[in-house]
Amino acid sequence: MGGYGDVKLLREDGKRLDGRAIDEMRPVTIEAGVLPAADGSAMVTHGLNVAVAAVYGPMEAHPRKIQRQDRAVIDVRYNMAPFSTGDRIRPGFNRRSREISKVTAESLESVVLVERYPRSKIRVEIEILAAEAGTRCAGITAASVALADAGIPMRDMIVGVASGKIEDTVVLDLDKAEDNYGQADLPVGILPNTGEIAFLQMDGDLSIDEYNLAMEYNHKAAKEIHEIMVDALKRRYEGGEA
Amino acid sequence: MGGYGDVKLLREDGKRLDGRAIDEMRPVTIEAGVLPAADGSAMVTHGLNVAVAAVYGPMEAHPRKIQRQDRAVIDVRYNMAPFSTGDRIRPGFNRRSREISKVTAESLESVVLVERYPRSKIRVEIEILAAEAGTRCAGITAASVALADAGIPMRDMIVGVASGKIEDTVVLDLDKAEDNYGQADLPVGILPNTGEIAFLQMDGDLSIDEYNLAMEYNHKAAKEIHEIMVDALKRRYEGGEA
Amino acid sequence: MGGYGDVKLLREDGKRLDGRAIDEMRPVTIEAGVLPAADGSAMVTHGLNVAVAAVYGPMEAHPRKIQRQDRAVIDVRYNMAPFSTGDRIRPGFNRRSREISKVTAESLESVVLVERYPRSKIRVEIEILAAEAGTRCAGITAASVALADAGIPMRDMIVGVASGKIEDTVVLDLDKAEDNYGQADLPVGILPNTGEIAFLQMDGDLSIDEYNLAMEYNHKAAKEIHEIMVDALKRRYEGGEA
Amino acid sequence: MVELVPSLLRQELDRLAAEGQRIDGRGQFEGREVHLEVDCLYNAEGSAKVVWGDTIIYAGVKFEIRTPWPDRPTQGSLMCGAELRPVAHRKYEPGPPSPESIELGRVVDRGIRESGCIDMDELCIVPGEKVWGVMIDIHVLSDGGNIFDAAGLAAIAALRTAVVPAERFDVGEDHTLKVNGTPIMASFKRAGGRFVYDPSEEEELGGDERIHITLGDEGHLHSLQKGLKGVFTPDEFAEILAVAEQKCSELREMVAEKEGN
Amino acid sequence: MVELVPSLLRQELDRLAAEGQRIDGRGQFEGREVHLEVDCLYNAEGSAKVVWGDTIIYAGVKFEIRTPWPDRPTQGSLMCGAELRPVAHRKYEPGPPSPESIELGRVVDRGIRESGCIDMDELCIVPGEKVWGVMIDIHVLSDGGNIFDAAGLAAIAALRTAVVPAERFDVGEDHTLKVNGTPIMASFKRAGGRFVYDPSEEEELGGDERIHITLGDEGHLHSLQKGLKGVFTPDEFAEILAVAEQKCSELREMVAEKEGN
Amino acid sequence: MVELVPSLLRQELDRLAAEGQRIDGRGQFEGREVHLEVDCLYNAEGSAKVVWGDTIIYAGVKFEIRTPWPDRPTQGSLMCGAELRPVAHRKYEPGPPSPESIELGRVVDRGIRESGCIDMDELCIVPGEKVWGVMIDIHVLSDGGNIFDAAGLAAIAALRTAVVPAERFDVGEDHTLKVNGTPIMASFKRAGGRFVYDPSEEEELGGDERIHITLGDEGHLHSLQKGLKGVFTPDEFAEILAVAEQKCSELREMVAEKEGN
Repeated sequence: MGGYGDVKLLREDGKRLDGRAIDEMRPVTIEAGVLPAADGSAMVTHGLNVAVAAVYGPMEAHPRKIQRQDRAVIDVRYNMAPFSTGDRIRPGFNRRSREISKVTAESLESVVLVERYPRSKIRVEIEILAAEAGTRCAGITAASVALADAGIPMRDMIVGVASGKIEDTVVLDLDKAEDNYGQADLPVGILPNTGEIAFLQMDGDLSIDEYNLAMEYNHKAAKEIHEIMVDALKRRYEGGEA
Repeated sequence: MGGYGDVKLLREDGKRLDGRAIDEMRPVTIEAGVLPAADGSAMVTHGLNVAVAAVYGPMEAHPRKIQRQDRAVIDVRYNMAPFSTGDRIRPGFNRRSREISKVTAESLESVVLVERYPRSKIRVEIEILAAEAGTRCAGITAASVALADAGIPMRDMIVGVASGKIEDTVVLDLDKAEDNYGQADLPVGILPNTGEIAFLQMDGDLSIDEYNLAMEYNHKAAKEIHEIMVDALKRRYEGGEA
Repeated sequence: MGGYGDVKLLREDGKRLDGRAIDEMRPVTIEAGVLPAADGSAMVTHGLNVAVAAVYGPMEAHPRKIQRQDRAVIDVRYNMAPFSTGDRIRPGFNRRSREISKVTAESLESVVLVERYPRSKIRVEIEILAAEAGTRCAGITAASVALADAGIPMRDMIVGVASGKIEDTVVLDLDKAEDNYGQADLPVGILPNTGEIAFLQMDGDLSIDEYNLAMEYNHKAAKEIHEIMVDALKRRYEGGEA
Repeated sequence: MVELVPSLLRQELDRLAAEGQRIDGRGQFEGREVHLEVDCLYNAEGSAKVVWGDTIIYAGVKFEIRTPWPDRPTQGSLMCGAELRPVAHRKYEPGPPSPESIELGRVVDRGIRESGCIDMDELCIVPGEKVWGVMIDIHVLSDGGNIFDAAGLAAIAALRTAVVPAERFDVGEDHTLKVNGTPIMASFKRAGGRFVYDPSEEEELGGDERIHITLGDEGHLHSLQKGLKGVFTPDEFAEILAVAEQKCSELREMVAEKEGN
Repeated sequence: MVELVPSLLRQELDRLAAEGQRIDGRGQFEGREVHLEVDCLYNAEGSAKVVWGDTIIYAGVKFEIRTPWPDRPTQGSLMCGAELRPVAHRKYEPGPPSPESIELGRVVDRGIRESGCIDMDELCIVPGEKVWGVMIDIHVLSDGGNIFDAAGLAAIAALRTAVVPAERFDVGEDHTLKVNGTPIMASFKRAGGRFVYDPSEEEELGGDERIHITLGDEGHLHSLQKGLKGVFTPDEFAEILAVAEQKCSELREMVAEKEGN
Repeated sequence: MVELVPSLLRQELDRLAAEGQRIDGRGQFEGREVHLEVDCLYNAEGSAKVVWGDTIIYAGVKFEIRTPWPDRPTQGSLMCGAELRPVAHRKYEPGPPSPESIELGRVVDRGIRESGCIDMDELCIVPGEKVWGVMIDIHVLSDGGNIFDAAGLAAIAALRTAVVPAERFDVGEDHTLKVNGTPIMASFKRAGGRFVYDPSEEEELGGDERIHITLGDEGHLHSLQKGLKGVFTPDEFAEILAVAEQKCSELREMVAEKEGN
């Protein structure tokens, strides 16, 4: 978290700079089956974030040393397009993207029934086309819908949501200014049916009570986004093949 | 093409700065069998350009995923020596070299009887020791002679030639100043026996008529260079093994 | 060698800046079996240098193309920790480290009974935690002890020692200032039982006579260090498993 | 045995060509439906989305402030790159830029650069000190065939609708980037022995060489590229060049319409 | 067949967990013995060695002088990186940084950075011109399990005992780096179905997800990270969070003691 | 089964050595024919071509203007690198620099650098601001054995005939680079159990360790390097050192002759 300026992020009326309430999410839209070349795909817009996910597979895992005898491996690449941020990002190796790819893959392995596909690989490609804080969460949501769109069996979906802290106040779903000048960010991946957590990161400063409140907001928002995910998949099934 | 200066490239007598006529080529010399370690090799000087090509193979193609069941693959590396240009070139990855290597390989695959050598690989190494505009064409010419020197069967050779445009005039075989300050460059790879084209690139600005004239010059020059290529191979066969 | 300043390295009393005599070595301590995860290991302090070596194997050599039918290959990585030098070293590719790794591996292959382990690989990892001139020699010494600690059979150990020249005087075991401002450095790897040489590098300026004197010092020091190596292994065997 | 498919596919393409047909029912020089959208991405200073049959490509424009080269103190720079990331097709693998992606980026780059549509002197802020660097990135999301034409279209549309972010860099007011022309690419592929316009994925898999032609507003050639194994005759080239002129005009009009929005 | 071991190991861990046991005889939330040594390396401006069971890790601090970012002219910078080199275990291979090493470095980095223990403004030398860049490098020599906690401990101990080498850079007198706090990490691993503190090598091989919690002096959370396959419930988290508070306090005292030396 | 050849070759080299023979009929310390050509490449500011038996190597010198290191404000720099590209032999593969190419470049570099033949202070243009960086690149076109000696010869010959391109950089008039000495390398290889001078390709394939000795004009040692598996005795070294002195003198004369041209 930046937290180094004296930027006001809460208005006198208790609302946030963009008019949202403390526990109000940015608008979210989801479309499934957007990429003809992929086995499954989805596009998520969350505020001004645009995340696209493509799923390929299950396919043979090669090189063989990555194969697992008893399950599929999930190979995730989270990537920010060069034009997705304020300053252009150079294509290629990037420590932040590698870390997010790793923990996202591990989260998805927690819900996909990987034991159904021994020795195989499922590729999940997450592309961030526009970034306005919260891209890893939008990417997890998009990946979940794309996996469902590809017909990969899962014991639950994962909903990516985040809460944080600004001006000593816990708020739901930080936008860009709040992320830059706020005090904490708590992005999580929640299983909507069980409330379990498959993805967890946090940085900044949160007391235990603040953490508990932030998680409460996250669980609430996960329910809302889950409905939008289900709607997107329904529209897709009704609409037939893309 | 640069084309950004007000540099005079044509003299009052209609000749070019180095005294050549509009449709006159720089001097070309070719020697085959110059590298003892290679299966076939050639050195081409074209103006002040020096291009050396070595051929190794046919040999087993590995890793296996590059193998083709029904033909040989041709693996071309076009490389400029660090000291070959005005400013030193750092060794290693280079987008321009990668592109030239790719299209040169595809051109050579068009004439080599690749179906004679299934599952094998033919390595063609093109090294530019000195560059004075036109190195990709000199490289293609050198590669053709080196392939012939290696005894690789081809349905025709490829002659690398280029024409271009300077001061709104189409001219044959741009030199360095003409390349830097000219308006267009049209490097092609011509099959001398059929007049077919195996290599084609162009950048700058050419009307359709200008294109046609430039190609006419290219075909004329290809015949001249082809004779020098044949002579080099004759001298090589007469001289025996290097 | 630097040799570009007017730095005094010898005192009026003929001793060196740190009080050592011309043919006196810095203090050396060696401990074997310092790393629980490794099959064999050793830590060498030589002056302020700290070198740690770990040995893994013999193990299957893969990829298969590095396998040798008749012997083990020894895979050495000499690496300087980022904080081991005055200016931080960026992790990753480094020409100096690659060269030292290569010649160190070749030296160790000269004494390990590699023919006992066909098609296998022995990994030797040398990590320099603190550098005060002479790290490659400390690394060779550490690697020898770690190989012995791992129970790898050798026809002799290798002792890493160096002599050099400062102010036109041959001296044993250059320290950092002497290395920076001296005139020559002659690091060698000596087999203590036969006096043969398995590792040799030198740079700077040495007459033949100076070379001979420097080698005399090196042989003398090798005997001293060899005793410390043997002691370390004895303590390790007496102490049992780490 | 991946290679069996192309072999059977080749026979099928030959058979269809003999009857004057294409595998998806199009005429020899008939293109697929093309949708163009501009100004569609937050943070990009210019952006375009092209849906061209099953091919989907985004292009985004970013600006940076650079020091000019000493020998060209008033000139900014233009750079166009392409990534063929694994998102776009099962066949693309992660790793350093492939020759295919380098070729794609460089062919699009040359078409735009050589048309002269960007006057490098217009990118000067303070001579010898500050110039704009313009970077166009092409992001292929779905490869359904003929990514070259779709990428070229996305790139020029993104560029023509870009806004120079002068305020963010504290060097004046934001303003539209000046672009003098609309270079357009038309690509042809030998399939079933003859050239077709706008190859589909199947035609790319079972065909031979490609020719990429970039034409400017006045019908001049600005970039040519032949890719893949195969040779062609001057007569064949003359025929497709005539087709290219018509196709490029149509697409140029499409760009102009979108700019009006 | 490497995978057979984890499978049998899993069964054993399940059996032990059912009996409330751990494979090395420890209690569920009992840590291994930890030795900390500071100021142990020539050339590093701060250094620490941690021996944590069979895990051995060094951390070293180096300083460099940088130009500050234009939008933060008085702020220095902090960077923490980790290398999992092949020296540390048979399982580590040479090559570019693995995702595992990147995660390790970044999780330790966030814990230190987000605790605010380094005031970036204190790293300013000349505003807009010269600031200190502080670099902490974590070097794992032996991986015997739970490298995260050992790395975090080595990093903060090295940092808290670092001396700013101002004389070497000719910008004043050497002085102790000011560090306002001692963030400490506590890591938990699901083994045999329940979470244990300070996993051993075997528990890492046969277990599931990990949770890394970094707490500051006042008990606030500064960094969280869940790694590897597995899910957890809010109740499980509440339980380990309480354990983390106690463990972090104990280790914080150990650091304070060493500083006194 | 590539390794069968060296094994048979080893036996043959042993047999020949026992009879005092070499595989190509040379005496133990007899070198192959060497041709040296200088100033042979457009664009290189110094260049040399060496044909040494079946080995062919070019070296080229380029200059650039650099900012000097703060602690050595009047000193330029010298850099020598080598590439063993796939052109040179069937055995070389593309990719990042191999340990073999790094060793070659560094051994040649040390021989030249440590001889002191380039006075770094002579490379100063404006103290503290501009100095020359001299870069020697060694390009091996055909590896027929003993590339070290051929590379060293090409490098020093290119350097001794180089012209500083001051006019191109607008810092004065072009002038010959001042080089105070001609360091020369002599390489020995254990083949058939004893050391031979100037190993051929077969001797390299079937032999053991190599020793590279670089001697200056006055016969002093400037660089030593032992490569590959094997050990040697001090007496063996004394013998080859005496041979090296003679060989280096002969080659030094050859360089001097070519400079005269």
